[in-house]
Amino acid sequence: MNIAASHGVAWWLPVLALLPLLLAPLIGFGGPRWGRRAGWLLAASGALLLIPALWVVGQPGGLVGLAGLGGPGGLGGFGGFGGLGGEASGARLTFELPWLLLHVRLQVDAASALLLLLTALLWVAAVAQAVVTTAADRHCGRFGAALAVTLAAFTTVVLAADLATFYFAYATMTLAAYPLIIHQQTPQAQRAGRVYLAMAVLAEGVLLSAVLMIAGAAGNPQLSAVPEIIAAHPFSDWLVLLLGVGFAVKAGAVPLHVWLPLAHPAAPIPASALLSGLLVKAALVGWLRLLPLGEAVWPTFAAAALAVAVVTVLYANLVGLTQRRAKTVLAYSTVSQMGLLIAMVGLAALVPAAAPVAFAAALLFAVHHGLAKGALFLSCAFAGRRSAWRYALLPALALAGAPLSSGAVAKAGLKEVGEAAALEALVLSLSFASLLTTLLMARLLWLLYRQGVESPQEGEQRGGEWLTRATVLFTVAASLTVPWLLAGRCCPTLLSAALQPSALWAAAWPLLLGSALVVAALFGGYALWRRSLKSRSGNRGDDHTRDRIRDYIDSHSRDSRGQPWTVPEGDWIKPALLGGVRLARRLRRLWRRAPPRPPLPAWGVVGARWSAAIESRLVALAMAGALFLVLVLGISVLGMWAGR
Amino acid sequence: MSSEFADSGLMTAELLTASAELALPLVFFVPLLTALLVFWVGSTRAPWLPPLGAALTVAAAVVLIFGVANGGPQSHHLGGWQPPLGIELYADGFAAVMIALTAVVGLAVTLYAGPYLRGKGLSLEHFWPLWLIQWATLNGIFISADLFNLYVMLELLTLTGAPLAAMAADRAALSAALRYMLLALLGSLAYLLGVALLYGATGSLHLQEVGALLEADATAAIAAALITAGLFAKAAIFPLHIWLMPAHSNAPAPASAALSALVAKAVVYLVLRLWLWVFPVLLTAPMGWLIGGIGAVAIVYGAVQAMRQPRLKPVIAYSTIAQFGYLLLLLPLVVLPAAALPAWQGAAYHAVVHGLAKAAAFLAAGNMIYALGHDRLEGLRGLTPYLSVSMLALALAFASLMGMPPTGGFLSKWLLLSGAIAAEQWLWAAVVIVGGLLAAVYAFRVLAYVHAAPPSGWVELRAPRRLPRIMEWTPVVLALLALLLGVSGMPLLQLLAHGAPEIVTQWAE
Amino acid sequence: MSQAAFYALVAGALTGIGIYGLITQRHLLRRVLAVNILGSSVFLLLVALARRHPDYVDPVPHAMVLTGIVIAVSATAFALVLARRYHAATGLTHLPEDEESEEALAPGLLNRRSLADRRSGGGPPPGQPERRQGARRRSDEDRRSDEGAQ
Amino acid sequence: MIRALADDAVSGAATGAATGAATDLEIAALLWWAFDGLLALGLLGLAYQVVAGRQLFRSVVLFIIYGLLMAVAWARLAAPDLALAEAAIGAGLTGALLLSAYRNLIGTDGEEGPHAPITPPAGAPPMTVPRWAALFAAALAGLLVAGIGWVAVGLQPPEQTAGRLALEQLAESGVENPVTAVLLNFRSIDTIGEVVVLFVAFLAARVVAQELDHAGPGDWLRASQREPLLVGPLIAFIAPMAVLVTGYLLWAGGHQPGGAFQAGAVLAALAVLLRLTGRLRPRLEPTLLERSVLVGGVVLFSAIGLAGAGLAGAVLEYPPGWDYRLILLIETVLTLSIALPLALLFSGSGGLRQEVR
Repeated sequence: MNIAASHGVAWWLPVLALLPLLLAPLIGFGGPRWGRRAGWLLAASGALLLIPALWVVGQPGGLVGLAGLGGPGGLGGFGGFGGLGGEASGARLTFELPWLLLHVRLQVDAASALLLLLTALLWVAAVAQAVVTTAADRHCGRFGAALAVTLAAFTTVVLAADLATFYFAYATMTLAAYPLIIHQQTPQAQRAGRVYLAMAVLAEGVLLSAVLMIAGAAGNPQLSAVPEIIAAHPFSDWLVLLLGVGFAVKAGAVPLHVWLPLAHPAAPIPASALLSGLLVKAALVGWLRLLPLGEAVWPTFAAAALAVAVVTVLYANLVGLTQRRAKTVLAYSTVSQMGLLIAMVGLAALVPAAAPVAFAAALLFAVHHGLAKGALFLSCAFAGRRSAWRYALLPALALAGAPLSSGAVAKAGLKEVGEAAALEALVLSLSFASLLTTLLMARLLWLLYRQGVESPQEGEQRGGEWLTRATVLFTVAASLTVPWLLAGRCCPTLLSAALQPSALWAAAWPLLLGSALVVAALFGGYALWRRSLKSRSGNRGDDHTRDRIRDYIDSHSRDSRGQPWTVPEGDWIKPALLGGVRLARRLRRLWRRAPPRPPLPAWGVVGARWSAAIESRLVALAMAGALFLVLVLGISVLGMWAGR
Repeated sequence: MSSEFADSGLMTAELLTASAELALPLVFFVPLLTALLVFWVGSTRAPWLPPLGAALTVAAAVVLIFGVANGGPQSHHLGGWQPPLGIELYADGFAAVMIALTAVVGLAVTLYAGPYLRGKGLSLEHFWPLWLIQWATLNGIFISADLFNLYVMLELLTLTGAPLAAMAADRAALSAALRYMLLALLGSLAYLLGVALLYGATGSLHLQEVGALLEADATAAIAAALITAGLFAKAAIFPLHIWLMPAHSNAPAPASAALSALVAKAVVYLVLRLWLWVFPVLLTAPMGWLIGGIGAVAIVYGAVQAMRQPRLKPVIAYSTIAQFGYLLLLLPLVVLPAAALPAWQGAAYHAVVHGLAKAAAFLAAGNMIYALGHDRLEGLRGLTPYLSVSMLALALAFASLMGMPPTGGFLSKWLLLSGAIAAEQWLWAAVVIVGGLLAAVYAFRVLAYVHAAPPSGWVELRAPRRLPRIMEWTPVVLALLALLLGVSGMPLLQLLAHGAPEIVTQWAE
Repeated sequence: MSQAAFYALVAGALTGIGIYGLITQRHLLRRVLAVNILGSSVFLLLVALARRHPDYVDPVPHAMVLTGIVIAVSATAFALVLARRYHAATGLTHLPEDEESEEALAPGLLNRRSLADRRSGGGPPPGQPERRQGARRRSDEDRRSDEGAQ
Repeated sequence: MIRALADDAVSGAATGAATGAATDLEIAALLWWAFDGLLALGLLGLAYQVVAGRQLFRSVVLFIIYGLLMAVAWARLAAPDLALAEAAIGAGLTGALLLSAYRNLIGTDGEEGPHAPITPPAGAPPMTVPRWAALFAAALAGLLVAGIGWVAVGLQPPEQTAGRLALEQLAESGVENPVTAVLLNFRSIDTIGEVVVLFVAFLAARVVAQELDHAGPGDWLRASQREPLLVGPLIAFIAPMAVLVTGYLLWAGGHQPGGAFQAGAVLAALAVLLRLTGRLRPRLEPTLLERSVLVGGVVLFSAIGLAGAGLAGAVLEYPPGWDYRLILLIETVLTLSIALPLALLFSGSGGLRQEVR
C-alpha cells in the first residue's frame, strides 16, 4: 500500500466529518438565500465521501475483509479471512487528531468503505431532494442544520476508530435526529418525537453504562481492541447483553421497534429516507465493531438474537401488511429487514467460525437495503401521482429479492452464511421472508397507486420538479447497480452463484408465489366488490365504473383508522401508554380509597410544597449559622480522627 | 523564507514564555488600574475604556496561559522577598485554566453589560469599577499563594459581589444581599481564624510551605474545618446556599453571569486548592465521604429546587447549587489511586465548562428579560423570533449542564464517572448519573416551554424589544465554547497537567 | 499558662459569643454587632499568637490585624448601608425569613397557609385593615413579577 | 510557678516594673495577672451584653467601650500600633457608624427616645430565636470554643516564623517599625488590597444608597438653629490639633508605633466630627479632587510597584536606596485615600462640601 498516497487521502477523513458541521450554522441561520446555497453545498459534499470509499475499494485487496464471502474455495471458503474488526491485512486509511475529544482516531477499512459508499449516494440524493422540497418551509433552516449534523455524526460513527469518538458521534446522531422527526410539528410528529426521545435516551443510558465499563477497564481504547477487552472483562456476559440491547433499539428489533413506525412516517420524506436507509445501520456498525463475536460462543445472546430476529421478520411483515399509509408500510418493512441483519449477528454469536462471513453478508445486505429503501422513500415524494408506484416498482422488486436484482445478490450472501453455519433452516426461512416481503411490497405499490387515484395532486407543480425526479431516479439506479458492482469487486463467485439457475429459481419462487397470492387476492376482492356493488346499486350500467370505484374508495378510506384489521402505528406503544395511565389511575384510586373526583393534588404539587417548606427552613440565617457550626465541628472531628 | 518564519515564530514563543512571569502580577493590576481610571474619568466620558481594559487583561491572561503551557508553572515573588516573608504569585495549570475561563467569561460580560444596563436604564457608573475590580480579584485569587492575601481577596470578592447582587434594590435583592454579607462575613472571619491557627502552628502563610509543614493534629483539623466551612459559606455550597438563589436571580444579567460562573466558582476553586495542596494530610476516606456527601446532597437538592421554579433565572441559579456538588465529589475520589487522575481532571474540567455554560444561560435569560420584560417560564410560549438565537444558546448551555454527549459537560462527567467506576465507587458514580438525569428534567421543563405553542388567545402585552446584536450573540458564543470543550478536550487537559497536586501525581508511577 | 495562651483562650470564648449572637439574634444591627465581636476576637487571637515567642514580638500578625481592622470597618459600613436601604424599602429590621417563614420565601406556592386562605375566600377578615408592611410587600412583589429580575 | 508567671507578665508589661526586687516583681506580676483577668472578664461580659443585651442602644454604646477595652488588651500584648488603630477605627469610627445606623433604623422621632427598651410592635416576631434553638446554638458554639481553646493553649510556637524573618531583614526594608515594614514592603500587596477594599466599600455603598435621602447626622444641629455654645471653639481647637496628630503619626510610622492607617483614622474622625457639627455637608457625587484622592493611593502605590519590575527586578520592589522616601510618599497619599472613604462611608454620601453659613 502506498503510504504517501494513503496519507493524502486520509486528510479527507476529518474534513468529511467536519464539513457538514461547518455548513450547519450557515444553513440554520443563513436565511433563505445563503441557507439554500449552503444546502446545495451540503448535498455536494456528500459526494466527497466517495473519495476514501472508492480509494479503499479500488486498492488491490481493499475488500479482502469481504473476500470470505463466496471466496475462492467456493461457498464454504472463508479461509484467510482476518476478521473485519481485527487486524485485517486489507488497505485502510487512518487519521489521528490527538487534540480532539479524547484523542480522535478515524479509519476507513473495508466495512466502513462499504457503508461510506452507501452514505455518499443516499446523502447526495436525499439532501438534494430536501433542498428542493423544503424550500417553502418556514423552518427549513432548522431542518437543514439538523440534517447536516445528523449526517456528520453518522459519517463519524462509520469512520470512528476509538471508543470515545464512536460513542460521541453515536449519541450526537441520536439527538440530532430528533429535530428531523418533530419537524412537521403535527401532534403525530410530536408524539413520535417523544416516543423516539424516550427510547433513544434509555438506549443511550444502556450503551453509556457499557461504554463506561469498558472505559473503566481500558481508558479510551481503539475500537479494534474493544472485542478483546470485552471478552477479557469479568462482566463480559453483561457487556455483550448491554451492547446488544442498546443497539437493538436503534435497529428496531421487536419489541423495541415502536419508535420506528412512528418516527419514519412522521419525518419529512428525505429525512425518512436517511433514517431508514442509514441511521438504523449504525446499530450494525456498533455490533460489528464492539461485540466480541467470532472468538467465542455467546449462547444466551445468540439465542436471544435469533429469537428476536425471527419474531421481528414475521411480526413486522404481518403488521406492515395491515397498514394504510405507504410510509408506515415502508417503516415496517425496514423493521423486518433489520430482523435479517439481527439474525446475522445472532449467527455470528452462535457459530464463531461463521462470524466473518456473517458480517460481510450483513454489510452487503445493508448497502442493498439502504439504497433500495432510500429509493422507495424518496419516491414517496410523488405520492399522489399516478406514476408514483412506477418509481417504486424496481426497488420494491429488489427488496423482495427478485432474480437478477441487487436483492438477489444480497440474499445470496445471506444464504451463504446459512450454509457456512450449517443451518439449512435459515435458507428456507429466508425464502419465506422473501415471500412476506413480496406481499408487503405489493401492499406498498397498491397503496401508492390507490393514493394516486384517490387524491391526485397533479395540479400542484412544485419548483424543481425535474430535480426531485432526478434524485429519485438516481437512487433507483444506484440501488439496482451498486450492490452488483460491489459484489463483483469483492466476491465474484457470489455473483456467479447468484446467477446459477438453481439460485435464480430459489429467488424467483417466493416472488412468484407472492405475486400469485396477490393476484388471487385482487381477483377475489374484485369479485366481492362487484357483488356488493350490484347488491347495493341495483342495475346501473358499467360505464361509470371508474367513478364508482372512486366513490367506493372514498367512502372506505375516510375512516381508515376504524378498520378492525388495521394495527395502529407503533403497534403496542399506544395501548401500553393508555393502559399504563389507566392502571396508575386505578391504583391510586385503590390506594386512596377515595372517589376519583375532585382531583387530588398531583405528586408534583406535593413535592413542590415539601421542597418549598424545606427551603424556607434552610434559608433562615439562624439555621445557616447552626449548620455552619455543625459543619465546622464535623470536619474538625474527622480531621482529628485522621490525625490518630 | 519558511525557516525565517519559523525562527520568528520561535522567538515570539520564547518572548511570550519569558514575559509570562511579568504577566502574573499584570492580570491583577491591569483590571484594577483600569477600574480606578474608569472611576476617575467617569464612564460616560470614556465608554471605550472598560472594553479596552478588558482587552488588555485578556492579553495579559493569554501571555500567562501561554507561558504556563510552554514553560510550566510560573511564579513571581512580589517585592523580591522570598515566600515565607513575602508573597508569591503562582500560576500552575489549574490556575491558568481558571484564568482562561475568567478571561472568556469576563470579556463576554464586559461586552454584554454596556448595552444591557443602558437598555434597562441602570447606571454603569458604579458597575464598571466594581466589575473590573472583581475581575482583578478573581485573577488574584487564582494566582495568590498566600493564605492571608487570599483573605483580603476574598473580602474584595464579597464586597464587589454583594452590591452587584443588590443592584435591583427590591425586597428580595436587598434581603439576599444582607444575608450574603452577614454569612460571608461569618465565613471570612472563620477563614481568618483558621489562617491564624495555621500561622500559629507553622509560622508561615505560604500555601505550599504550610502544606509541607502541617501535621495531622487537632490544630490542623480545626483550622481546616473553619476554613472549609467559611469558604462553603462564601461559595454558597449547600446547605449554606441561602443567599445564592435570590442574589443571583435578582442581579442584572451580566452580574448574575459573573457571580454564578466566576465568583462563587473562585471560592470553590479555593476549597479544592486548599484541600489538595495544604490539607492532604487530613484527607482521609471518611473526610472525603463527608464532603462528597455534602456535594451529593447538593446535586440532588439543587436540581429538585430548580424543577419547581416558575421563573427562568431561579432555575439557573439553583442549577448552580447543584453543579457545585460535582466539584466536591473530587475529594472522596482523589484519595483513591485508580480514580485520582480522572476525578481531578473531571472536576477541573467541570469548573470550566460549568462556568461557560452558566454564563451563557444567564446571559440568554438576560436577553429574555431585555426583550420581554420578564423571565417567567410561561412567557416563553409563543416565542418571539428575536429570542430564537438566545434560546438556542440556552438549549446548548442546558445540554452542557446536563452532560449531553457532544458537550463539555459530558466530558467532565465522563471523566468523573470513569474515575468512580475504575475505583469501584458505585455510590459516587450513581450520584453523577442521577445528577445528570435530574438536570435533564429541569432543563427539559424549560425547553418544553420554549417549544410549546402559545395558548389560544395569547396576546403579547407589550411588543418585544429588539436585541442589540452583540447581546444576541454573546451567549451563543459562550455556549458554543462549552460545546467545543466537549469536542476538543485535550488542550485544556494538557494545560491542567502542569503542576498537578502531588496527591494526584503520586499514583502516576 | 502564659499570658498569650490566656488571651488566646479569651479570644476563643469571644468567638463563641460572636457566633452565638449572630445565630440567635434577629435584629440586623445586633447581627452586625455580633459579627464585629467575632472579628475582634479573631484579631485578639492573632495578637496573642504574636506574643508567644519568648524573645520577640511577631510583626506579621500585627500587620494582618491592622489590615483586618480596616477591612472589618469597610464591610460593617457597607452592611449598615444595606440594612438602612432594606429598612427604607420594607420597613423591616429583620431578615424576611424571621418575619414569616414560608410565604415570603416561596411566593405563589401552594403551601398550607395559602390553601387555608383559599378555602376561607382569601384576603384579610373584614373589618381588619391590612398592615402597612404587608401592603408594601405585596406591591413590591407585584412590581417584581411585572418587571422580572433586573 | 509564680516565678514563671512573673517572667511572662513582666516581659509583656511596661518595662518600668522590671527593675524592682524579686518580691516586688512577684507582686507586680500578680497585679498584672489580676489586671489581665479583670480585663478578660470585662471583655467577655461586655461582649455578651453587646450581642444579647436587652436594649439595642445600650448594646451599641457598650460595643464602643468593648472596643476601647480591646485596645487596652492589645496594648498589654505589646501591640501599640494595633491599640491605636482599634481605638480610632474599631471603637471610634465603627461606633459612630453603628450609632448613625441605629438612628436610621429605629428613628428618634416619636416619644420612645433612644433609651427606651425596644418593644416590638404587635405581631412582629420576637427579637431572638426560640429558647431551644438558642440553647442548641449555645451548645454548638460552646463545643467550638472548647476546641479552639484547647488548640490555642497547646499551640507550640514554631522555630521559624515569617515574623522572625521580617525582624531579621528589617534593615533592608527602609523603615525601622517592623509593622510598617511588613505592611509597606514585605507584604505590600495586602495593603493595596486593603485600600481597594475601602474604596470598594465606598462604591458598594453608593450603589445601594443611591436613592437614600441624605438627611444624615448633623442636620439636627442645623434644624435646631442654635448650636451649643462650646461647639464652635472646640472645633476650632480640635481641627488643627487633629491635623497635627495626623502628620505626627504619619511621620512616626517609619520608626515607632503609628503609620498611614492610624493617621488616616484620625483624619477620618475629624471629618466625622465636622460632619456631625454640620461643618461639612453631604453631596451626591464626588468632585474631581475627591475622585483623585479616592483612587490616588492605590494608583500611586501600584504605579511605583509596577515600575519596580523595571527598576528593581520585581513588582512592588523598591529601587535600592529609595525605599524610605518612597514608603513615606506612599504613606502620605494613602493617609488621604484611607481617610476620605471612611468619612464618606460615615456620611453615606458621594462627596462632602463645606457648609456655607
